[in-house]
Amino acid sequence: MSRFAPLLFRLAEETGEHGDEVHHAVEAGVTSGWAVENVWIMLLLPFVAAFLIVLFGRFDEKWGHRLAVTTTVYMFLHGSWIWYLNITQGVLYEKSIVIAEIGSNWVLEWGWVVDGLSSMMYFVVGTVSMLVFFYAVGYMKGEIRYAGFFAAFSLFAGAMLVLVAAPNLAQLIVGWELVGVASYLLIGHYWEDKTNSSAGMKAFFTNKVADVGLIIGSIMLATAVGSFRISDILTAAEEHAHDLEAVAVVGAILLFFGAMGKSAQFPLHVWLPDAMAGPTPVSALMHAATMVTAGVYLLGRMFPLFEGLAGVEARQWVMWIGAATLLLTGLIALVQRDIKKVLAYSTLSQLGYMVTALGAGAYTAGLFHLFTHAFFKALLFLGAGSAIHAVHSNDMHDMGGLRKFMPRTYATFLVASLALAGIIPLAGYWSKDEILVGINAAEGLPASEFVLWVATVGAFITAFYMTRTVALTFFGQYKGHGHPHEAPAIMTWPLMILGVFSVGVGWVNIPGVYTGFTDWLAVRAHAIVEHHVEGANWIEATEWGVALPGLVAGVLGITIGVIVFGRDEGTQAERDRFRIPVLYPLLENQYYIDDFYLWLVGLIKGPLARAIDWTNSYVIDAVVNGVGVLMAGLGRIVYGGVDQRGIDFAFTAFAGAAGGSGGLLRRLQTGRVQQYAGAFVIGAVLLVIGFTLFR
Amino acid sequence: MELWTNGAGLSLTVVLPLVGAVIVGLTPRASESLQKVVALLTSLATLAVTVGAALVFEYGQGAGFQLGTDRPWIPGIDATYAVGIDGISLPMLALSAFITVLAIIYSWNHWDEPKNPKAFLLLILVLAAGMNGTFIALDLVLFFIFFEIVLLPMYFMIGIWGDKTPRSVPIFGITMETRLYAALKFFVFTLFGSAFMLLGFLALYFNADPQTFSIPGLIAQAPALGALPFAGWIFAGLALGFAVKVPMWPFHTWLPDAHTAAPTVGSVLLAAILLKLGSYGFIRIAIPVLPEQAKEFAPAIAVLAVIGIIYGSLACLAQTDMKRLIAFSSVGHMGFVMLGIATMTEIGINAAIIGMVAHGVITGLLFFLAGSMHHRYHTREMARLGGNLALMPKMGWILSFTAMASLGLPGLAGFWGEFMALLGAYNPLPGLDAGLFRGAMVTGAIGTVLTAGYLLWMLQKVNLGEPKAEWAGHEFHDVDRYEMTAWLPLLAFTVLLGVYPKLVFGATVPAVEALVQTAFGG
Amino acid sequence: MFDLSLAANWVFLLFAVVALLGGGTVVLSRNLIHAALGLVATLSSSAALFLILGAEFVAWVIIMVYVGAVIVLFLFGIMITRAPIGREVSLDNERRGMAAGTALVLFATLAWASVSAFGDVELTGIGEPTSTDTIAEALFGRFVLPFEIVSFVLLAALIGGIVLARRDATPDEGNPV
Amino acid sequence: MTFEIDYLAIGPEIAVALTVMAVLTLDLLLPKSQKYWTGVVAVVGLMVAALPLLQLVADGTTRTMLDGSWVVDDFALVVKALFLVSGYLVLLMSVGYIESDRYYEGEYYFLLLSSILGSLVMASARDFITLFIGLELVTAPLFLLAGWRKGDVRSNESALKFFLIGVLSAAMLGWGMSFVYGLTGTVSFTGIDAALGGLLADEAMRPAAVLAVLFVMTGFAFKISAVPFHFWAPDTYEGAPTPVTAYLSVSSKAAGFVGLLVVCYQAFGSAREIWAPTLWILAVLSMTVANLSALNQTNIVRLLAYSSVAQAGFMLVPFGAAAVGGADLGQTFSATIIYIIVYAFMNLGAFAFVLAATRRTRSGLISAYAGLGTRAPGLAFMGAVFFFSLAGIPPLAGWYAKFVMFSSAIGAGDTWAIVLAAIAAVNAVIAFYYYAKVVKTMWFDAAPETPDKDVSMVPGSLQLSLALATVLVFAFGILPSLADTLGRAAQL
Amino acid sequence: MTLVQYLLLSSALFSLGVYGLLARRNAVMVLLAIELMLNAVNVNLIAFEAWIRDALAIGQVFSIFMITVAAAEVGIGLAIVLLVFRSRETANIDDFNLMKG
Repeated sequence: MSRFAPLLFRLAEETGEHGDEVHHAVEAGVTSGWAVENVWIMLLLPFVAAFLIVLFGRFDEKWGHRLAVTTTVYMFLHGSWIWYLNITQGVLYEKSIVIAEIGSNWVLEWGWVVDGLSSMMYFVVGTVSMLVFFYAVGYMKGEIRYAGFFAAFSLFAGAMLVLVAAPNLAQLIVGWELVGVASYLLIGHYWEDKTNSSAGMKAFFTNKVADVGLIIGSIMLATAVGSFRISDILTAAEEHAHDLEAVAVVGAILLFFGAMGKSAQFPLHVWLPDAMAGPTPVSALMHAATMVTAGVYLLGRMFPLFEGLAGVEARQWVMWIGAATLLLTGLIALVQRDIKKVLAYSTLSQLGYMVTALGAGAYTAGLFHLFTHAFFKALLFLGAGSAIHAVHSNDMHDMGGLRKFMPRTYATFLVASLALAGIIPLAGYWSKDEILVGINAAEGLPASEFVLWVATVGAFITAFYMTRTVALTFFGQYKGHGHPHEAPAIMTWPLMILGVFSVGVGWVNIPGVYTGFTDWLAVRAHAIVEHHVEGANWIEATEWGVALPGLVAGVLGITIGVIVFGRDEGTQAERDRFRIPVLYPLLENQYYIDDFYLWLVGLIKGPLARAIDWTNSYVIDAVVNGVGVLMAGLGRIVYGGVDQRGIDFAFTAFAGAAGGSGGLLRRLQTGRVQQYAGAFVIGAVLLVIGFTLFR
Repeated sequence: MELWTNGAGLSLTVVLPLVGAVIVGLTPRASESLQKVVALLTSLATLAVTVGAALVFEYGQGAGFQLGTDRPWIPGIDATYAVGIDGISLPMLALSAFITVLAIIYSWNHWDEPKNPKAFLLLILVLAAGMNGTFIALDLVLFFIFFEIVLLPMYFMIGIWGDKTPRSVPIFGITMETRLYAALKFFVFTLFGSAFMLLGFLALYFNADPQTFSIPGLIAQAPALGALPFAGWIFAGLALGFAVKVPMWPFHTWLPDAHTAAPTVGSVLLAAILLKLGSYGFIRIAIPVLPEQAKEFAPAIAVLAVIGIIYGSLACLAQTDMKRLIAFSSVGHMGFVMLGIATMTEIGINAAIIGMVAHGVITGLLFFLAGSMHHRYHTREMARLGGNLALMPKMGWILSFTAMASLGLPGLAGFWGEFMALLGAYNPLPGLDAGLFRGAMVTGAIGTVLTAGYLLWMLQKVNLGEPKAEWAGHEFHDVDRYEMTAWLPLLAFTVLLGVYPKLVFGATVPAVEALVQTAFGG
Repeated sequence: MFDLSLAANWVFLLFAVVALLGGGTVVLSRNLIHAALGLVATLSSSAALFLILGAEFVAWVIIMVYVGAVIVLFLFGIMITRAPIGREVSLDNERRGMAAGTALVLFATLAWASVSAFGDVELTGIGEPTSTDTIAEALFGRFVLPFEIVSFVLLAALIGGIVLARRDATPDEGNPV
Repeated sequence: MTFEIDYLAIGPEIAVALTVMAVLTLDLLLPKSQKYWTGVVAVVGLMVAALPLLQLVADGTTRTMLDGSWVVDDFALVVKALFLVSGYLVLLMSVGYIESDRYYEGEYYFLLLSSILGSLVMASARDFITLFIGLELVTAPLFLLAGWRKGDVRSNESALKFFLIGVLSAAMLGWGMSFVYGLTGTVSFTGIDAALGGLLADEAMRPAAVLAVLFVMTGFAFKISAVPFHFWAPDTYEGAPTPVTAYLSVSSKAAGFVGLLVVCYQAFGSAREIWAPTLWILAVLSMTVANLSALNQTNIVRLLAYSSVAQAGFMLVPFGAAAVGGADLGQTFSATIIYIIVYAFMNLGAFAFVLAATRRTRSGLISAYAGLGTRAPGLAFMGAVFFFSLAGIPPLAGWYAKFVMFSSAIGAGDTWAIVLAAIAAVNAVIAFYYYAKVVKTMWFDAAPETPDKDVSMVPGSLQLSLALATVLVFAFGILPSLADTLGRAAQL
Repeated sequence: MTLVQYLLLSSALFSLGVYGLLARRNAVMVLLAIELMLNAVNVNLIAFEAWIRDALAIGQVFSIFMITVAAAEVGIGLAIVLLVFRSRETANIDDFNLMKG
């Protein structure tokens, strides 16, 4: 393991008692310099671009991609540079600009963090964004609101960078929600159709629900520490600060709840499949780099807390939720006909892997999967987009045999599928393998063996549905209309570049051979303790008892997939219509979770809201109006009954007792002046008697 | 400069609009452009004075009031003409002067029936004088006067230029024009509250030694006043007056009616400034003068605030009228402000102030938009709108942006108020029931979800989708010059406050710190 | 207490009974003229009582002003308004019972207060008439201002009374309020 | 015994008395078409009467004569000035009204001036005989003036009711005074005050003493039309000529309050335990009953009648607050005076507005004012000013009246006083409703289709009174110390 | 002789007057009743004066003022009754009910 000379922070490399546990912490070569000190340019540029696009886009739509693509190219360059610096020397830099100081201990800041984790994200976001943006230039050609699309797209990428760069939880929340808004705009890009705008709303709204957790969790942690700075919180976690200890578990779980929204963990996953309503580049970016990774990133960023102070109590939930997500959403992917939906559910499933890994304490593995997944999932989406672009349908039953029409798309898609299925030596294999190993090592966590089984089965499922997808899309006969043809170069080039990445990015962390990724990520201010595999070569280092079942599951999945869908190319669609009774409707309806949510929202928006509105009009307002009406009524009674009838009023009661009701009406109509006079005298006499008797 | 040391400068914020009002009143009714110019120039001059005050204001100085004066006014009751500003009132004063200018610009070519620009502008200027005066007054009697002065112009605005459609009053089977119902309700409600507020002021006066109406003077005597056996009742009286104005649940029902019925500019001023008079009163008077009682009442205030948040949001979901929805949203937003105040902490009160400013900017803009849309569609029924983004893209995008700001999107003005109110509620003043406040925080946070819900839902109904068939042949004029001039500053401020909240905190933090230190001893 | 051995008391009793009978006639008679004459009886008896108490001047003023002038005025009034002269059933309204009740309660209160406060006061030195000098001195000395002012009351009553009672040739058109 | 007459001390009264005579003489001499000169003389006479008043103010010493039965102190000077100014305004309001019909101008002014003379007398009277005669001089001409619109049966009826109740109250007042005399052996206030405390403490004397105090109060309660002694007011206000109504509701009521103030605070100073709770009750009743009754009124004058009863209730609040042992009597005393001063001008303004507006609408119904805001904005503006001032909305003068009223109650500090203040507060809100109803009708309701019958100019004198009242209402509202200083100077 | 016998007489007269005031229908009759009340006050004043015997004879002076005022009131009252009668052709108070508001 190569290590860099300690510069700023303590060198904390100690071999654990058991030999395979490594504490890694900070060793950084770069703590200053233009690249890290000027990250703000990268953060600000997308927003400026978005603003300028809005300003100039109406004169010429081309400003949209001109500005946006330029921005992403810059992001790519800057991100890559930092990543390069990190790989070669390690970077560690943090800068905060105070925007307000409230009271003695509350400081609001904007800033950026450059360390292993964030520079990885800068690189991923920059790279994937740039490629997707290029792709989108072709894909979105002639579409409505072309310029506006790029504005929102820039915003999306920029918001993600703000989130990633956040040195404090407040800024993180800002980026977090801005990502949500940008996704709302992009998913609902074709807002003329209500389905699309509803999908956008759903995404935003689900995220907002999860954000409650993030906000409350942040507040709890920040209050306990007295600062929003993540580094302060993590330091307190390392030092087992008493105040933090009390809230660490709850705070961590709440943060994870926030992450569940962005990273679409079960049962808050419902928005992600619907988000396919947006244009395909949006899906690619969202699934690969900019939105769903945010939750995983957050877990990674706060990992010392989860791993240390919050401990098993918090982490077990992370793992279980992740496992549930990877299995349950993977199953749903089996029954989807919409190619993008398959990919969407596969993303969910893969996110489940990442979260499970982090829950299990496998920090590097989880983030490594994030890293590899970003490339092959972006590729899959762009490939799917390319196919959709060609056949003008999302339904795989309208495709088939596309490998003949679109060879480049086919080839790259196939590579990415295999990578996703975890076939050696493609990118996905290495990361998934590490996750399985990580889960295996998580002995302290309850039910970790079971989770390992789930993850292995998940690998099988993943392989199976990807095989199905490839088979239905690219093999067999073309079932759609018109003549599909290969996408233009601006779209295929990104595919091919991503294809290369999909093959190779896994090689940066091969146990026993080269574990650079582990080191790169370890460049950070706060120590990480995790299980890590060491060895002379990867065959030796690999824990085959875990890795082999995973690989076998993948191969098995592909094999069965080929058997089911590969044989008779003419009837594959027929066979796809095979239904398993109870299970199929359950999967088809996503376990009815969506329906439950709709019912719930309907309940709130309908009866509950109406009840409140009713309360407003018929209870509170009724009291208010009632007082008014009462006063008016009282006025009538006092005026007509007391004031104008004077003493008759009293004497009627008098006479009424004596049974003289016959005279009642006449009494009321007789001369008033004498009633006045009577009242006058009676009033005085009563007062005299009163004051004499009751002194 | 003399202007700033003898209180003349601050007094100008009241005097200038009044002078403008008199000039407008003296112009012949036909010369509308003259009236507009006069009104605009006066409001601009007032804004300039406010900016001047902000420039000479010493921000570092926490305690104490600046740029003010204290002159005899009614010696018989020891009431003085005492004015001055601190970091708490400065942002509110600036907001008031700022919104007034925009309201007048917007009015340039937007007149609700029966038009009559002369009267309308006159009322705006009188309103401005009242609003500015409330924020600079340092004497309870003076405060009371200004607090009440704003009622009259608003009453007339709603009553004369308001919504003329009939409204049926449920249960009682009465039908009357919305404007009449709303105007009356607005006035009677506020008067009811302020009558008890006045009793509270008097009780403070008589129990002070030496007797005084001066706010700083009373604050100096806070311990003695707090020890009075009936101090709780005094606080209740003050709180009632302010709570009606805020408005806090369950005293809020005048608000949806008044906001909905008022003419556009009326709604804007009502939402942007008038509501703040109540919450400002809490911060300026109720809490520092009777801190112990404020502490006793804080849980109740917090609970009512949270009920307001949830209740207001749910009520929004049931609205079919766009303007009424926006109106109801104020109940929720002011709930956050009150939650912040109820925490009695620096962070909470700062949150309340920035929340007030942000709500003024954002909801003001929303009402401008609702008005302009009504101007074009002649309906506010959301069921009939739709596809606004296609028909009027600029209007639609501004609406979307503002709605996003209103739902508390981070990076925009609305966020800090909500977020910090929750932050404050998590850790209220020592001695307050933290469990209750944390419950309030969680509920409030859930309220943010509902807020997002109704605003997104409104956007979907109004902005998105295909335009309805009934608008097929219509030509719609997108945002015009005057509208843009009035709105751009608001848009800019929405972003600025979100990105750089120090614009407000810079002024408020030292003042709030001093306030909390004095009241609760740190 | 009421001492029947004193001659003055017998005189008092006589005039008091007459006064009360007269008063009763005023409020109970169904004949307007009788009522007016009842008032004459009451006023005359009170004048007599005033004489007993030594208030000579006042007694004669009563006789002159009331019996001489006011009653004449009343009779004029009765005749001008063509009030029913003779027995008239409806002279009293339906609230007689109520009115009687009020009057009784009032009387009880007044009597109780009087007896409680002055029940044991004996009037001594009765019959020494107050000299008119004394009254004149008081009226033109200590009470000169009220004396001057009361003339304005009379003047106003006179002039205003004439205007109101006068029959106008053409009625005015009437302002709305 | 000799009694010196200080002619300067009765200077204003002499001036007014001379004016009365001058008006009467002029009325005899002038031909019918020249009768308006009587009005001019009346106005000038009031102005002349102000000269000795100013001299007295400048002089500054308290003048006492006739064995203390006539006192010219700051209190007397302030209220005399108030009577003169409000009388002046009523005269201005009357000019056009009286001219417009066959209303016996000369006699009208004669009676009005007589009444003003009576109120001046009341201000200085410090014994019961003088006070009684002053009160009668205030009231007697008003019985007649109430019926001045001879052609209108409502006017006749109102005069009769007013008269009957008025005489009844005079009889009760007389009975009460006779008992006061019998109990104390004197009619001078200081003498009564000295004796009354002992009498109330004496078990046997107490019923008679209470009776005496309360019967006297009854007479003034009638004058200020406090519930339940108010029944005449709505009918009389509605029927009487409007300038007379204005006078009734302002000067005559103020005279009643002046009487009540001197009687309560001086003559019955030691009987506070009786009058203060009584007036507490009357205040509550007056505010509540009158405000609630006013809610349903359709006739503007009748509305103002109930309003003035309710305002009397507010003016009684300081008296009620004085029931508290520790109440600052100086405070409560001046609170009433300040209220009266402020009330006088806003209420006169309201009546002047009614007069002017009715010239257009030719109807006493509130609904006839619909659309006045567009038909006559200036007038409607002033109307709004007066009505909102009556409602107590800042910055119009009424707020300060309400303020000192609340202040006196809260200053007393006792539970009962605070309850009274709370009741007053609720009543202030209720009252707002009907005041606002008038403003609402003027400004918010659509104008009727039919054009105004008479859009002729409002007479100059009426305009002048409107303008004066408006200026004063604003001036007192923004600089309340004007009224405050006067009110606080006016101590017994 | 005792003071109280005069007082009781005047109380009775006063109460009779009140009864008449309340019960009589004819306006002139009501006026007569009021005269009765005012006269009762005079009885009081004179009786008290006979007891007190003060130097100024205040009771008597007061009663003279009382009589004068009463006379003026009668004049005014009759004028009003006459006026009302002329317009309404009745002196019956029960009929005076125009203003019910």
